[in-house]
Amino acid sequence: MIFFASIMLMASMTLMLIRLLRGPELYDRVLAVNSFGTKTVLFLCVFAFLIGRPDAVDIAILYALMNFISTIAILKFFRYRALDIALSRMNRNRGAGS
Amino acid sequence: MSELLHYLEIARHILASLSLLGGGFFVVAGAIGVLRMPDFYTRVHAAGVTDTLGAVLVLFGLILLSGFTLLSAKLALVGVFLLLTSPTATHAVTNAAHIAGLKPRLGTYRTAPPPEEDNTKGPIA
Amino acid sequence: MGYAVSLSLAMAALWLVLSGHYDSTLLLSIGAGASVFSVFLAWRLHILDEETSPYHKVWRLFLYWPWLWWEVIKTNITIVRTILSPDMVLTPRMVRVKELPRTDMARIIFANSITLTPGTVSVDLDDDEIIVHAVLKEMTNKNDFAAMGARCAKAWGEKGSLS
Amino acid sequence: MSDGFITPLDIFTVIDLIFMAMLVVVGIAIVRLRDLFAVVMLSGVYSLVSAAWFVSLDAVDVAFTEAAVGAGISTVLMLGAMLLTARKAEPVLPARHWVALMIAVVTGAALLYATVDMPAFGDPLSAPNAYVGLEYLKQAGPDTEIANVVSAVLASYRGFDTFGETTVIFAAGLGIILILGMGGMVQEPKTNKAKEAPKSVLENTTHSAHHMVLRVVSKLLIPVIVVYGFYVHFHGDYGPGGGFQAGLIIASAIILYALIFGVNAAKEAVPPGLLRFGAALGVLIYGGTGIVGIMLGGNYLNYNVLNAGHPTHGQHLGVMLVEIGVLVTVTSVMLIIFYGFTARQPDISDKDW
Repeated sequence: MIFFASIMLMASMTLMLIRLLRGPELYDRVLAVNSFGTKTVLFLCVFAFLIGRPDAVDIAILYALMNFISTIAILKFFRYRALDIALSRMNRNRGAGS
Repeated sequence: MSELLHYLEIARHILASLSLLGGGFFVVAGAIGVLRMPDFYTRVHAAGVTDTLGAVLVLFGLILLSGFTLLSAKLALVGVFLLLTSPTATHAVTNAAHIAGLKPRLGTYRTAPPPEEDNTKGPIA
Repeated sequence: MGYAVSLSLAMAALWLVLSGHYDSTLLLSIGAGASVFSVFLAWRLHILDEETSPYHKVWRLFLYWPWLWWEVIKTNITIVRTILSPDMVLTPRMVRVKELPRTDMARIIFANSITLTPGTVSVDLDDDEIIVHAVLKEMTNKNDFAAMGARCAKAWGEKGSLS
Repeated sequence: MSDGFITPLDIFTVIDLIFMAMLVVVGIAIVRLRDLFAVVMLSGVYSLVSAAWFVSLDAVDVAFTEAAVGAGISTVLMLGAMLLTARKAEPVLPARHWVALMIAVVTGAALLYATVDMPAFGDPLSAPNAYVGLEYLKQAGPDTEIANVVSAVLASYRGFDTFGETTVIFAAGLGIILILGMGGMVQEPKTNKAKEAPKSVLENTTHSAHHMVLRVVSKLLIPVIVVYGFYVHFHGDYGPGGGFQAGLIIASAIILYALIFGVNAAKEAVPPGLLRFGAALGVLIYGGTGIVGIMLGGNYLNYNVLNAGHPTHGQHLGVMLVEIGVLVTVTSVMLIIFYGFTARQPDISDKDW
C-alpha cells in the first residue's frame, strides 16, 4: 500500500508540474509550486517508510516550513516589487509578555 | 486475549492501507482538478482537496502503520505544519491575485467559458 | 510573563518530540536552552504575545476541530465529485461575509477555516468583512458562514467565557 | 536490495528515473522561459525534486542541505538579486545560441564518454568505495563514537576542509558587505513603494494593507523554526543535520520575520553589527578550537587532546564546538546577504517590469 501511495503521489507531482509549466497566470504557477511542495512533503513521509529511513520525515518537516517562506517571498516580491517593506502591522498589544 | 490483539493488529493494517489509498486518491483527484479547472480561483479549490483530506489521510495511514512511537508524533507534526501553512499560503496567493485585479469567472458554466456579461460586472457579485 | 512560560513549555515539548534522546543530559539541557533562546528571540522580535503563544487556549480549539473536520470531509467529497464528473458544472461566486467574530484571532481562525474547507477560499480579510470565493453556489449560504463564525468565536473563547 | 540480487529495474530505480526525468523537464523549462519569476519558482521545484531524489539515493544529509538551501533561502536571495535586474531575461541572439549549443553538445558528449569508464552503481571495488572512504566507515565508530558517519567525516577527519568552507562562507559575507553594503535603515519605504506600485493595486479599495493571517501564522512558526534549527544542529551526531543546515534554518526564521514585518524591524532586533561580529566569531570559534588543540599538545584540529583521559569525549566536544562555529558564521552570513540585497532600492524601470 505504501508503494501504491508513493506512486500516486509521484503521479500527482507530475500533474502539478504540468500546471506549473502551463501557467498561464503567475498565480497559477505559485499555486502549483506550493501544491508541489505539499506533495513532496507527503512523498518524503511515505518514502521514509518505503526505504525504512525515518530520517526522511525530518526533511519533510523542514520542507513544510521552508515551502511557506518561499511562497510568501515570491508573493510579496511580486506584489510590492521589494522585499524590505512590512507586509503587516505589529499587533497592537505588542510585547505583552515581557 | 492474544487473539483479540491479533485481530486488532490486522484491523490496524487494513485501516492504514485504506487510509493511504484514500489519501492517494484525494491527492490525485486534487491534482486532476488543478489541471481541469478553468481559471485560477477555481483551481485553488482543487488544490485545497490535496492539502486537507489528501494530506491528512496519507499521514494518518502512516501514523497507524508506525503505531505509538515517536515517528508518529513527528508525522503528526508534519500534518500540523501542513494544515497551518497551506491554507495560509492559499489565502495569500488568492489575496495577491485579487488585489492585483485578476478577475474571477463568475456565473454558471460547464467547463466552457462563461457568457461575456458575467465578466463585466466586476469581481464581486 | 505567562506567554513566555507557555511558549517555552510548548517549545520544550516540541524539542522532546523531535529529539527522542531522553537519556542524554546534555541534549536535554540543550533542549531547555533552545526553548529559552527561542522565547528570548521572540521577545527580541517583539512578537511575544498571545498570537505567538496561544498554547494556553489550545484545548478549546480541540473541541472545534472535530466539527471542522466533519465539514472538511463533506465539502471534499462534493468537490472531488465535481472534479471527476465528465462535464464540470461550476457556479463560482464571490460573496462578502459580514458577520465576523470580534477578536482578530477568532477572525483568523474563521478565515483559515473557510480556506481549509475546499470549495470556499477567503480572498481578503478586512476590518469588517471577509471576501469569499466559492466554486459552487450552494456553498455561499449566509447561515452556514454565520454558524461557522460563531463556532470560531467560541473556539477562541469569546462571549462570556474565561480567558 | 540487500540480498545481493539487484534487478535492473526495481522500484527504486524506477523512482530514480522518474525524478531524473522531472529534473530534465524542469531544467529545460528553466532554460526556455524568459520570465525570471517563473524561473525562480522552477528552480525551487528543481531543488524540491532533487532533494527527494537524494533521499531515494540514501544521501539524507545532502537532501537536508538541499531542502534548507533550495526551498527557502536561495529562493529569497534569487528574488533579492532580481530586484537589481529586470524581470524578463533579454532574448539571446540566435548566433550566440549556436555557440552555446555547440559548447553544451561537446561537453555533454565528453561527459557521456566519461560515464563509460565510471564504475557501476554500488560497485564495491570502485575508488570511492575502496580506499579512504572504507577506512572512514570502519574507523568512525571507534574513533569518535559519533553515530552519523557524515558528521564525523566532515567535522573530524575532514576538519580542515570544513574550516576552509566556513572561511569561504565568511569571505562571501565580506564580499557582499563590500559590494552591496549592509545598508542602514531603509528610508520611508512605504510611501516610496506605494507610489510605485502598479495602478491596479491602488484602484482596488477593498484590500486591507495588513495581512492578519500571514502575521499570525508566521508568528506562530518563527519560534518553532528556531527550535527546529537547534534540533537539526545538535542531532547532527545522530542523524542528518549539522551546523550548516541549522544556520540556514535559523536565518530563514529571521528572514520570515523580515518578510512579514519589514527589514527595518528585523534590523532593529538583529542588528547588522551583531551579524558582522557573529560572522567573524564563528570562524574564530572554529580556528580557536584548533589552536587549543595545539596548546594542549596535539595537532591543529585534533580533538582527542581536548579531553586527555577520554579521547572520544574530546572528539565529541571538538565536533560540537566546531559545529557551533559553523552555525554562527552561516546564520550571520546568510542574514548579511539578505540585508545586503534588500537594502538596495530597486531601480527597475516600469518597462522592464
